[in-house]
Amino acid sequence: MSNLPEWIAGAGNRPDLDPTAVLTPEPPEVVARGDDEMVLSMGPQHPSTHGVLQVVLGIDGEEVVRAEPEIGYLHTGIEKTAENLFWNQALTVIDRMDYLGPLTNDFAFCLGVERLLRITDRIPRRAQQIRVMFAELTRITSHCIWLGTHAIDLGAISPFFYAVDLRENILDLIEAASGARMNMTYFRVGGVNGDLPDGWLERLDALIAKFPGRMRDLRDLLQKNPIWTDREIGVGIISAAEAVAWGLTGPALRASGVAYDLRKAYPYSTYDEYEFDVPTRTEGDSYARFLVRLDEMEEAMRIVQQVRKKLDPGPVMVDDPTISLPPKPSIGISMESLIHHFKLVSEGFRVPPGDVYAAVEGPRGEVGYYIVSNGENRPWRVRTRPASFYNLQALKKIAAGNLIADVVVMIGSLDPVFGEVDR
Amino acid sequence: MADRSFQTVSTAVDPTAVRQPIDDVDEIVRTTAGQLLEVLARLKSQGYAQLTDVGGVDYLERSPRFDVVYHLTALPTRASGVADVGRPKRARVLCGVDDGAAVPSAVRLWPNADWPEREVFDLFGITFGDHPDLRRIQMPADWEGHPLRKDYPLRGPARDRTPRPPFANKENVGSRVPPTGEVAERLRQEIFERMRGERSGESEATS
Amino acid sequence: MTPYAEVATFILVALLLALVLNILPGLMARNRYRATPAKNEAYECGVPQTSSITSRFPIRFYLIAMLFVIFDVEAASFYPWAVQMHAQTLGNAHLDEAASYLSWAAQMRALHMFFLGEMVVFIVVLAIGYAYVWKRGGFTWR
Amino acid sequence: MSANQLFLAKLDEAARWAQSSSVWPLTMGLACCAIEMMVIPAPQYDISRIGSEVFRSSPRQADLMIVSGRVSHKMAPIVRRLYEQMAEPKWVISMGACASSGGVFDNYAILQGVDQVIPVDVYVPGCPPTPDGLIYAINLIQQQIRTGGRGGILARA
Repeated sequence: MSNLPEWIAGAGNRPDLDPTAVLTPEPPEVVARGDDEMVLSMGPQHPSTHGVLQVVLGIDGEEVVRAEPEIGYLHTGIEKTAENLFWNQALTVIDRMDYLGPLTNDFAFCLGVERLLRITDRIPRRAQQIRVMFAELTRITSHCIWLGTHAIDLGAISPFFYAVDLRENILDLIEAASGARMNMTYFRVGGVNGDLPDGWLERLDALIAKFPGRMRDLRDLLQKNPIWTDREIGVGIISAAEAVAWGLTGPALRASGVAYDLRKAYPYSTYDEYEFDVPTRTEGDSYARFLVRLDEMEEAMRIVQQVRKKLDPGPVMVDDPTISLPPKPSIGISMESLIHHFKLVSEGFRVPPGDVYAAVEGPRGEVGYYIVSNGENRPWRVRTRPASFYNLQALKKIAAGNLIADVVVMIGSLDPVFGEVDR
Repeated sequence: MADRSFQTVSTAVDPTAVRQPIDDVDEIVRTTAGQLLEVLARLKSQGYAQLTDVGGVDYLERSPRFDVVYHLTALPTRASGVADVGRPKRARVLCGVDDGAAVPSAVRLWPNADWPEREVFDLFGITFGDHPDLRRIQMPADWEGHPLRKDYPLRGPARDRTPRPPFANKENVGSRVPPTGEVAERLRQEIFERMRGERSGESEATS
Repeated sequence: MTPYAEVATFILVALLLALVLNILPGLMARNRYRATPAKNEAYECGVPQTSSITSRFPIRFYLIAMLFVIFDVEAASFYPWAVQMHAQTLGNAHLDEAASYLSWAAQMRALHMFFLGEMVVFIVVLAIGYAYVWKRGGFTWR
Repeated sequence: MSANQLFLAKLDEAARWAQSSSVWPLTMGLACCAIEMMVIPAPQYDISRIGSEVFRSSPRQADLMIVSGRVSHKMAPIVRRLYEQMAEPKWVISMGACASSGGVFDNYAILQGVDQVIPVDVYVPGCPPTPDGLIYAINLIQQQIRTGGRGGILARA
């Protein structure tokens, strides 16, 4: 590409860098060119692949003969970066994996590290309840974005506005408590970063009161819409046995009939004190996954209501100065907290050697962390069990033999998030 | 207060040997590449219907350098309610692999082993025996080197484009206490002297 | 002024407008942007073209296109018919002398029936074609 | 100033006014910033007030590329190709810390700043930037168009 117009050659504001030299060579031919079969790349930049997914379609007319999803376009090396940060610092990069439900990653990582530190039972109850409440609130916001983008893929614009409006109300609450709308790293090892501001619970009550009306709007828009049901029913059918064999978890698995929900199977962080039921269906098609996610949003709000009523007063961080930062005012007064603060900030805390697998029920399924520590103040290895990596892999099985328009519906109904798929 | 015993332990070369009293999995099996398929088939027949995750870990100095970690969950394979699912059992299979050795692929037992095995090959360089389509999944196809290995520099060998600001130099090979620079070192020394001075000055009861 | 003068000016203005709107941007935009090779290639979601488009398209596309043309033109021809029918029934002076023996209302009804009959025949003929294509399975994609 | 220059200047000003009040962004969501980018056409922030709510999915019809998210080395040639396939005059917003400088990911996989592959006009700080931060960036782009630089009919580049 030598004949570049001059104003590209200098790369605008980075004259020292010659942009053409930086490029890796073009990605090689992903699929050999068959003579009769036309190969089309539903490529990394596509309005309805929910991120940077490339599905290489071998098509005969409108029908997909062969579908090969190609991922890796958002590979960020998060696990390698986490190996070079302290235990608490690693939360900032792990937080950016599943950016629709960011607190899911923090939750699983914190549970794992707390198990290694053997302080799981000393986490204050209020911190555990706040964690449950925020996990459920981010589950609702994640399902809102899924519903909005999935509806846009099928041509319905207004559900997007309703869903994003509901999400904005929840994000205002989350921002008030944690300081940021997304990637807020609100859960820390040992508890939660800060207590709820005053007046927050009243705003939560207002949201809880408004929520049923909003959910009715979302349901009325799509659930009985004939276009929606025609496009969704019978598309991407996965039976219970296939769903388990392909490693599906979360709404995708529950829509095929297996009611496997980690909040019920391995209750963590006071989940066993609230009663909520696990919505399941048996058809296993896109419409079943759609209904399961809508019901899940209502169940999540039910949990938030129960947590709101049972919220205990008390500290929100484990009172172990070697793990949690001492309160700021005490640093000026007591030498002990100055030393602890200094040690934690400059060196972080050490975790006893060993390995642990801790998993959490994320909006997309089981998000697990296999954490290996060798006693240092940095993780030796953080392996993520990404829910949408396995959910998306099922696309290889169900995509062939359908129309291209159905592949779009399947991608939307599996709800992949590519920060989590590509890590 | 937390027991401080582990604060001063030296770095364990093989963390998986240290068995913590944690009940995250019900069964842990350590095998080698030879009997891996047989162990996995036995576990599958015992009811572990879902291969939850396949991951790789690189223990630099340990004799079988890599570990391929399989997590299995005993899920029912037909429509079942919350009660039938209950608390499914979990198993972890650790398969020690040397650098350059191959591991049999588990794709025939569970179809969803395809992508994670490709990822372990891509990021660790562990080849899987009869894998249908073993090629890179995360990195560009022409990438050299396997990034998640411990001896692979964090910022990548050939891609060190932007000059690093001096304060951002982080050690990334192996894990050692990070160099905190002389200013931090002086502050640390001064704090420890003051602590020692205080303790020797007052009586022991206050600490 | 014969009616064809209006049609001629209409076509002339259309051609003139098309010419101006195509030539003017070419003149105004200086060609200072030299196209890079990637710009001239087909856009396929950001990756180089994966397969040549010279391979044959399946026949079903052409079938669907043909069917669309037929039934779309049919639908489009309803508009002038409806407008004409509305205009006719509002009353036309020059018809009075020809069929003076009929009353004004009777004339309108006769004219009305004629237009309606004409369109019914048109619709029936196309409905037969529609039924035939439906039975032969022209509308199902597979 | 001769009559011809006056006419061209007025025509250029009209062209710039038209171009700046309908800057159509390209749908290219990469990572977390894409979610915040998706929210700006929604009623709370509503960029249709400034004419940019039409997110074109093909680069041929877009004049603004918002690089929203971290650019990995596998994605860099694709971002570059999309940029080249956009019609001139075109502008680029590098949204978020990851697109502007690699952000928290200073490692082997992430391009340390998208300005290594395409020239960037406006950098938006934040991880992710709030939607109003992005709308302010679009306003800066509009300002750039109206007050000279690329765009219009007289500009050299």
